[in-house]
Amino acid sequence: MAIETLIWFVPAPPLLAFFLILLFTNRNKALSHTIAVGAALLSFTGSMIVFWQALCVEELGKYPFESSINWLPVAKGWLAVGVLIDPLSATTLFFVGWTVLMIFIYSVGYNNYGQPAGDHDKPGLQPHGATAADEYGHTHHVPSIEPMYSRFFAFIGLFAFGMYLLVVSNNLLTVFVGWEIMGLCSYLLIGFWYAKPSARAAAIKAFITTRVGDVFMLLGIVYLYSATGTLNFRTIFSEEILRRLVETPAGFLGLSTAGLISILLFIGTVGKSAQWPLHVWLPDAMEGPTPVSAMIHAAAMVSAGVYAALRMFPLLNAEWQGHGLTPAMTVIAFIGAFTALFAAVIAVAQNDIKRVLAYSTISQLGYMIAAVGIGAYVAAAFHLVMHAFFKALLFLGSGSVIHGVEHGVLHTGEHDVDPQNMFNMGGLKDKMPVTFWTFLIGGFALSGFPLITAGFWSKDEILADAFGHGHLAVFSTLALAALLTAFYTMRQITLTFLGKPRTESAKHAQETTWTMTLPLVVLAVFSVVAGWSGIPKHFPLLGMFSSNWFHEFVGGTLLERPETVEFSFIPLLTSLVVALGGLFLGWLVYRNVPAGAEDPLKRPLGMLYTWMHNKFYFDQLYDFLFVRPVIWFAEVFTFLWMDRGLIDGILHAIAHFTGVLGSFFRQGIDAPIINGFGDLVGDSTKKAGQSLRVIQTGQVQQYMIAALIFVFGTLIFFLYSLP
Amino acid sequence: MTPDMILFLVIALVTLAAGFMVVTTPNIVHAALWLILNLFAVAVLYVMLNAGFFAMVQVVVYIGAIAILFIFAIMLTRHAMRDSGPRFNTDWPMAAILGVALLAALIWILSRWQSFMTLPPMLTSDTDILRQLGQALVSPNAFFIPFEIASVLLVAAMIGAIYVAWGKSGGKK
Amino acid sequence: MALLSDPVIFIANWIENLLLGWGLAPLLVTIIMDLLGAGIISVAMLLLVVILIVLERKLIGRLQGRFGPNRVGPYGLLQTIPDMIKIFTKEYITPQGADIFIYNLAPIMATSAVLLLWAVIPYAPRVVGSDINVGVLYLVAVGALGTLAILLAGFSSNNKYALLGAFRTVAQMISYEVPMVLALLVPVILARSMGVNEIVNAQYVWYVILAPLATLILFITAMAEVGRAPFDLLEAESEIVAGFHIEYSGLKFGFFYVAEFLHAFTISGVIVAMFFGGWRGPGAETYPILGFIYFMIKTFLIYFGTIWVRGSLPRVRIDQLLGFGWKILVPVALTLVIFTAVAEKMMFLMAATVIVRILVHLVINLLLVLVLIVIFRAQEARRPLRKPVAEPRTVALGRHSVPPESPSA
Amino acid sequence: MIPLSWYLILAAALFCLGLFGVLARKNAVAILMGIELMLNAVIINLIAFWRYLKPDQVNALVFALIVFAVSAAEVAVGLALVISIYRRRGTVAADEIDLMKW
Repeated sequence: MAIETLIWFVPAPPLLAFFLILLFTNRNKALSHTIAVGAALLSFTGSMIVFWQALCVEELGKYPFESSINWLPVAKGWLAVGVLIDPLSATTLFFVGWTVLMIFIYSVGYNNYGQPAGDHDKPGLQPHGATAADEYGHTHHVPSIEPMYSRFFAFIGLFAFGMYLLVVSNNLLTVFVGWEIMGLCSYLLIGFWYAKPSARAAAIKAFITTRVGDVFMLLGIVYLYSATGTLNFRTIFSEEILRRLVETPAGFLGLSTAGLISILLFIGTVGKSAQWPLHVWLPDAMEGPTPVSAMIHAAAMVSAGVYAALRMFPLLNAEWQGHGLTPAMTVIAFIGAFTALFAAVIAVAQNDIKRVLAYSTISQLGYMIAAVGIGAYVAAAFHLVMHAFFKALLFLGSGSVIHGVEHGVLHTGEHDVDPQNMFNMGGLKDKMPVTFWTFLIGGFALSGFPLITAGFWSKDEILADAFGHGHLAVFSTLALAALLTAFYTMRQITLTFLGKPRTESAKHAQETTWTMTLPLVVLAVFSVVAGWSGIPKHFPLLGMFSSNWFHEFVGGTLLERPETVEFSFIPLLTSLVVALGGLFLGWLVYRNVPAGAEDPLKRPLGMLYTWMHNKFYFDQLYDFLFVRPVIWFAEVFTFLWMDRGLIDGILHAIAHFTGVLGSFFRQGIDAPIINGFGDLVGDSTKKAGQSLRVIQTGQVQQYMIAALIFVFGTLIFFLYSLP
Repeated sequence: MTPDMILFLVIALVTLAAGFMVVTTPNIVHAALWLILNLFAVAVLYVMLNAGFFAMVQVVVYIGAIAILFIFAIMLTRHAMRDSGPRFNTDWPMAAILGVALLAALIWILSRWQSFMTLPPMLTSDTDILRQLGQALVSPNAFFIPFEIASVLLVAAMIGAIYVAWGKSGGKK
Repeated sequence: MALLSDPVIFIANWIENLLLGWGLAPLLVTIIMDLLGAGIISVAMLLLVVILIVLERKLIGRLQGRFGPNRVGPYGLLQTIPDMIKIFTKEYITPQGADIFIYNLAPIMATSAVLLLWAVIPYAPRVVGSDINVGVLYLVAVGALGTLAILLAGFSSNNKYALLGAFRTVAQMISYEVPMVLALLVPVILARSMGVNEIVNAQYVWYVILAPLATLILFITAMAEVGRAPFDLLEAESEIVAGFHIEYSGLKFGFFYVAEFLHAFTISGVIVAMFFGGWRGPGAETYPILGFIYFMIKTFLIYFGTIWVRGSLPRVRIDQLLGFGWKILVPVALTLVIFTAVAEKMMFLMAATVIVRILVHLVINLLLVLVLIVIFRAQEARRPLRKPVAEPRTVALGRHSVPPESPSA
Repeated sequence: MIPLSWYLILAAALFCLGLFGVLARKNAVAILMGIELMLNAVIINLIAFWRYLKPDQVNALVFALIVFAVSAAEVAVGLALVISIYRRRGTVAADEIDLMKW
């Protein structure tokens, strides 16, 4: 099969699985997850083959795999959609394939496959566990299977389809389609337990917030299409189109068309990747099941945002001459850097294990956006991949932890314990070794533990780029963020795994099934070794072994290959210091937190801690700024005044007038004239019939007589007319 | 006034008298008998027209089949026949007037026809008209099709008659 | 000599010349001659019935193992005379509500219908009532008259048994008229003419040899037409008291009586004329008186056959009768007519000799008979045997018969 | 020698008688008889024309034969109808069979 055809088929299986499960196999849980995982496996195989083929091609950036078909007839010619595999999408396909497959497998265990059905589980609520009797007659509280098991797999199947579609597509339109599909799926999956009000709220919040970004992105796409007449990446990124875009001013804030389009598209990315100021939906998205969190934060959506930004990189830095940022890039870099720091600060003060990871995700994405902003294309892509691996690992690990603690909760029966609160954990190192070690690797990677973890290399490259191109503000912000990152990572690890168990549940937590630990191990391996593909050439000692393959490969995507920055010790030392220092501090502060104690940082930070803990009241701010006005607008202005008052008034007036008119027609015209005429015809016909019907006696002989008389008449007439 | 004229007048008288009785006699069985007599007279007329074959056919078909059918029908509907109602319906004068008028009209029209009083040509004895008739009935370039259609009509009539008369209480014959 | 050799023609010519000599118009003479011949024939036939009645009663008696009439005259030969006197002197009973006119018309019609048959049957060379070219059709037509007479009799005598008998008769006659006409068609085809005289003249070889099956069919159907045993359902005493003439008495009954006997004889005559060569016989052309004698002999032989059948066979049921007529006779006769016509036409085209013609027709007939027998066998095999209601028991104690067991013993 | 007119007038009279019967008789069977009379008149006409005008052609005779067949069929069907009407309605009076009236 030609590789292009294969690319076409990569996104197909999850979609097929979605429909199959939803339409046919909804009753059968085993069949459902078999179909889903099988589909994921198919896509995974396809993407691996594609990736391998891509590796085998020299100069893939110049000669990518591309094939397209005419889809929509537009004013002149056709709107073509198609698939494109260049180094960037190949790499993305690689980690998407892995993470998606891992998450699918993980989901089987996470949703308690093979456990009995819950005692009082209802669709739309988390499984509350079931009582099972062992052979000795002792009844245990064991986890119960998810009531909507099949539906879950259907949803993540659709989700995977969206992601694959977005990755392989060669034009903005299909990218946007996949983008929206993922938006829908995130809504469905965050609100998966729809009986929980918080889940419903979170789902709506995520949906609306991302819509804000998507609308702007759609604007950008439309603008781009009207400006260039095409949506195909390679056509857009051709020299003359870019030059034309750069030279034509948009007539808005003195921006050029390229700049305006870039900012519009970037707003879409902000929404998707939960950058400030649209970051608020991501922490609440933790209401969904953990694989969903991993899906959203590691594999799919947020990466999709960054991926889109990277995709449009040639457009973003179209008018960039190497130093001195364009307005668009300034905005991007600023938002990225600020988000990185801001989210890190909030993350320090969170107690929910998944929320911490959520905020860390936001800040890491901030890193990437900032890198894009300063033009560090390869660094951004590198960090994207690495982050995908270790953040997926962390989320799955946290899910495993929560699962273990939930098991403990079920065992001990103390239902007031929140199994996601880190202060209810501790000492899980011995209970759940696999989870611990993998989580440790993930955490170190996140905090950029030197030399061995993947996060170190990617983050170091970003810092080096920032420093090398002299964006010191960005550099310092990112460095501070890195410090905080290391700090809260260590805080999390310490609170969760080290020390003594603070609750009975933590005591009785236990390791989870292989379907959940296997993905952890695999991802852990990746989050260590993947980083070695991007070691800079002139790194001391290690540089000589490295070919910096990643840089060569992904850099080939761009038309002019970005040169690697010359090496300097300052960013290296900085990253070393912040990473190790942050880790040490975190361990120092949280190494022995007694049970029921509050956060040690609370007192020293005081007011600031409260703000941090409450995420700087952004939700309340948005609630005051947007939600309430919108609600007021909807309920009072639109509903009461516009709808009830104005429109209904007009309508009622029209209706009344129509009624009057109709009655006039009825009384004045219809009844007397038309009906009168009709009745006249009818009555006269009836009268005529009554007067004539005496002829029809029903006696055949009289008929014959009549006929004969007539015949005689004619006969006589003709005879007299004869000559 | 040759004897055959006398004979013709006698036969014609019988024919018309029998026909008149057929349409006027109150007893329907007598009407059937008068009909038979009328048919006989007509057969004799055929003989006088040198159409002996048709005389025979007349006797076989009409007296042997049709008259018997009539009598059968009369007997099957006998006590409807027995109730001695008026023999005519209410507007029989109109019918009578019509009949007379039609007769007058026919005679008047015929009288305007030039070959009204033609005399019969001599029959050449060697021509066997019966043989010609038989061959004409079965020769494809003569009356083959009408003959076959007539036979089909007879079969259809038979089946239809049996079907129609086949009430809940058995067939007719 | 001529008188001896051909008396009828001789006398006819004599009387005709005599009348012409009186100066009568030729047409009038013809009319007188015809009337004379008709009267003579009728009287002769009615007298012939006397002989027939005696003959039949004696023969039936013999066939049934008894003497029959044996008191009046030598061998009881004059038995009919007192019968006639008795019948003449009986009272005419007219049932109440009878339709007088028809009631009186019916017997006359019945007899005259039989007598009319003789108008076209040649007794001897050149001796025939009227040599019309559609004689066969005439026979059928007049047969219809007989049917009509019986129907009228049954209807007019205001008696349900009479009506039933009439209905039966008409049904039977109409059913058997069809195969009879078909059987009569065979000699018509063979002789290429419908005139009885031509048919007789054409029989150098008796058609019974060419068409034995047709002869058989005509024989059976003729007996049915006449209504003699085994087809005498119209007077099945056990079912309908005496049939259509139950209300008739005296000479009116005598008319029917005569009509029946004469009809049987007449039909025999027709069969003879159609299939047994009529008056044909050695020397008949030269001495027509011989032809007359031959004709009578043949006719009496056939009549004897009918009597024989009547004496031997039991009466059939009405459904058996109609079923036999419609399901067997009609198809067979139809097939026979078709085969005969085709074969005749073919042999006419290839100008076959007489021998070949005879052989072919024989083969055809035999084949049909064979098929018929096969069909009969098949039906017999299919029909379940009716189990006897009771064991036949000897009522009178014979020498070899066991005494009937008494219920007590 | 009888002129053609006699036959024609006879046929016309017979036809008119039949017509009167058809129009005036109460009994349906009698109506059929009237129709028979009319058909007979027609046949007389046909044969008379054959005899007087075209004695060497058989067309008129063929027509007469077909009229025979038609009349036989007509009587069979007509009487069957009369009988079934009698079965259903117990009458054969033509003026009582008026279900088709208003």
